[in-house]
Amino acid sequence: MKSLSWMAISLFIVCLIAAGLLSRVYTVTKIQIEKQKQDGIQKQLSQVLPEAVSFRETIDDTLWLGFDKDNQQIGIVFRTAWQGYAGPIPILVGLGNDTVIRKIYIASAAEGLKETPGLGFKIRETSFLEQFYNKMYKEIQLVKDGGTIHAITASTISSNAVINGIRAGIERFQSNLDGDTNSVQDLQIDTTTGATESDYEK
Amino acid sequence: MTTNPLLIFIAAFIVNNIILIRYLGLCPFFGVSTTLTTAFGMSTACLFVMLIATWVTWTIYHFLLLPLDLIFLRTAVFILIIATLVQFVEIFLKKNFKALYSAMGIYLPLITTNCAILAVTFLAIDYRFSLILATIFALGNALGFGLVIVLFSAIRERLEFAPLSRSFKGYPIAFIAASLVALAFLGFIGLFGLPL
Amino acid sequence: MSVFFKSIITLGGLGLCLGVALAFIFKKLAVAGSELEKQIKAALPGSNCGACGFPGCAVYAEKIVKENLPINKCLPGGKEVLEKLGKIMGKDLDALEHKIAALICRGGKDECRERFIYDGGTDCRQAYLMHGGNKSCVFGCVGLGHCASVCPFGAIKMNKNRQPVINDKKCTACGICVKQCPKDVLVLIPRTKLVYLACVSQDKGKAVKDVCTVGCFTCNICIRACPYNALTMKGNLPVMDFNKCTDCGICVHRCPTDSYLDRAKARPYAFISSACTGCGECVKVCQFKAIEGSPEQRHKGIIAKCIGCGECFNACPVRAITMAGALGHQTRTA
Amino acid sequence: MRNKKSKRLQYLFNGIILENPILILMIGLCPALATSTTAKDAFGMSVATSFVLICSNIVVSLIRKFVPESVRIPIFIIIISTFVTIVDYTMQAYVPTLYRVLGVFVPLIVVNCMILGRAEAFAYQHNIFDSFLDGLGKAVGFTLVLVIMSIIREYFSTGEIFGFVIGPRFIISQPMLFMIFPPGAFLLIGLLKAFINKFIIKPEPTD
Repeated sequence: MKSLSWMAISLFIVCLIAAGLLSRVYTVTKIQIEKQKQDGIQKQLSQVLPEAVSFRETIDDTLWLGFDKDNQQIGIVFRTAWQGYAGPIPILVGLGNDTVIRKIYIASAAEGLKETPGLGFKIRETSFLEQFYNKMYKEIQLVKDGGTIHAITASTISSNAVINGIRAGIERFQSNLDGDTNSVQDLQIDTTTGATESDYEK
Repeated sequence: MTTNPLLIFIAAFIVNNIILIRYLGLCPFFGVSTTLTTAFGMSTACLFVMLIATWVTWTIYHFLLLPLDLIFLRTAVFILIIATLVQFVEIFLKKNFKALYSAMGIYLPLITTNCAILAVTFLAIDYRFSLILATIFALGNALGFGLVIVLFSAIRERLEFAPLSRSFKGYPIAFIAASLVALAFLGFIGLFGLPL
Repeated sequence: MSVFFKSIITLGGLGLCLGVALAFIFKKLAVAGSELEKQIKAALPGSNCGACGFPGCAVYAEKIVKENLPINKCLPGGKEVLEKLGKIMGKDLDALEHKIAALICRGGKDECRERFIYDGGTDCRQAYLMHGGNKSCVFGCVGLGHCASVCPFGAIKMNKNRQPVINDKKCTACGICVKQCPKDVLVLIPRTKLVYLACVSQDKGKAVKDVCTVGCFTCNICIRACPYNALTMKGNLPVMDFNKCTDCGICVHRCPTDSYLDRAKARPYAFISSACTGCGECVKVCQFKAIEGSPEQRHKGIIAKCIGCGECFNACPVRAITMAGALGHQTRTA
Repeated sequence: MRNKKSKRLQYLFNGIILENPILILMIGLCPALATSTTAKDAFGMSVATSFVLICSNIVVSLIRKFVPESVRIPIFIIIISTFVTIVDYTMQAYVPTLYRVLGVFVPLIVVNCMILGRAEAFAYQHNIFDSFLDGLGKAVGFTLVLVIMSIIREYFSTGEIFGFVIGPRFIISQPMLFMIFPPGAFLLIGLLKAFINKFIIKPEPTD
């Protein structure tokens, strides 16, 4: 009988020690993880909307409002995603009040980007991303559709996904821009082809 | 992940097959799949344990760990449950179902170190499945595991007679054959729009 | 601190109740003598070769405990395992005759020509599917080395003549090669048996002579030559009665086609001491004319001719003959 | 004393080639194939696994006298999972990018057959120093194979090694995606095993 009770007790003791040790480790690392997560986001937001000094999160993990020194809202940052070849491509877009895209940031493989490795990752190269900088909504189109974006050879699906993602994001979040949003209202968005006859040229 | 049960089943069963695409459960895969009967015995044992493990771990996670905010204990608790579960099942089978035990009993200790079982329990939690969906997910994975192991053991039995140089006999040729089977399974990506 | 206590209670609690459950299960379902079974399992070699007829050492251990089976069924274990089991089970050691695998066919590539060129899978079982192999002797060893590949102890190697060579030290008589050989040309013979017939051809004499240079074509010389009449002809092959045979080796040398094999490493030769009275009994008995000498004179053994069969040793009334110069033979007096 | 010392060194060195966990003992395959897509992740994974392996070997041999034989597997598993959780959370805190790439494979170290295998087969019977040496040897062997595999796979798929572009032009423009996907991993480890069989002929184990 002794050996049997010793069996249960030994398991119990080992579990106790393990539980104690783990809880100590958890409490120590928890703070660090939180800090890590926070400044990770801050870094990305400021990267995408450089002029903004501080951000306020309005929709959990999808929309932030950017403010400059004297707390004027100068733009928004939003996260959009579109179905790529092997999975959704998360994109972070910084949009100034004048609906001009400042910068965009695509999550790297580390952040769970599931694109076909090698080819799919080309969308993260600055040469492709630069095409989107300082562009208006209308210009975010493939060259053949009247826009200014050149797709990457051999990974059209991913390039299209990025373009559609950004367009969908702008359409959805432009109402949050506080500047002269009326000029944006009369955009007639033809959702089928995504092409728009905006009266921006005037 | 999709919430349509059929899609989850197919994703777990073929598209994201647990052995060939997710690289899990390779140790038993190469160890046990030498003959058809052992492969079949192992897959039934795995199915049996995977289902029970998913139910038990899912309930423990959602009714014990989550409310108490002890998620960090997840690894320890899950693997402890699986290890003792395997011993329970082994003794239970030895006692009541002698025939079943003699057919599949020797594989049960192997299952404790089978990465596939623990991985399925973790994925079921990470994908935030409800209990029913988690069961379907586990079922899909177990059948996927069984399918690949049985299919592969037939290949390996045939490989016994293949005229090979001495250094390729045994594991090397098994790996290369597995590579071809994995290549075939890669073809399933995008079936019903399911991502890799 | 609350996380600390919460985790202690949960994991600790879980560990405790699982431990108690396990203890309870072990107690209720503890198999009688599981301790004994574990000891036996530790004593067995653990190679799960199946020689004891069970799918593994664990199962054999269980059977010993449960159904009180004899403890000498583990052939590869040999003496040491037998002693260990004897000690554990406290039983007497009725040692089973220790066996070794032997090839009873001498028709290799050179001796027995091929009927057709076979270019198929390199496994005897595959070749066997093609009309029983490409050897012109249908009964003979195909020589593609399946026994070598299947032997768990690596005791069998294929020689250049495409015949399996069995290494005495490594062979544990587990019998797997005997079971696996499609042509049944491997048998288990007692380890102490030195001489055996190495031919399985049931063909008539003439047919055997056509196909194989070392096949037994039933000339009956060995049957007549054997002083212990341990050989009787059955069908087209002499059958050796292992109890009568004393491994003297006469049949090996008298057989015109060397169908018999002698496993002895070396054989002695007869040495006639000065006590010889020249009675000539040994000359009558010696079938190889290896003793010469005039009557009433001390006889002399011709080492070259003497095969060390020991007949003269037995026949000598004055014990003047001793068998000299070889390992085990002296112990095998008649 | 001399053969005692050489026996100890033997524990250390045969872990690297003669009894290399992945290529000879064929245990610990799951993480090896899964995380060897890039050299950086492979190295991260093998460091984590080595830490867990060495610590669990030490602790198991430390308490081997008090562990009752029938319940030893759950106890070993708790010890290993404690170390794995420690690695899991420290990685999440200090190396988040690597953690996100390795994903589900970090907690899966606990069922890495190599660790439980070594704990039960070796650490349970040997003293602390030998277990540490054996753990170290196996860890170095594991890391060696993992890094070699990841260098080959990364080189062919992206023309880089550890992130530095080395590949000639044609690799970068037409990368061999085959190497990133599972078939490439299986093929590569098959070829490595054949290579080992050819040059380090290890007689087939008897059982």
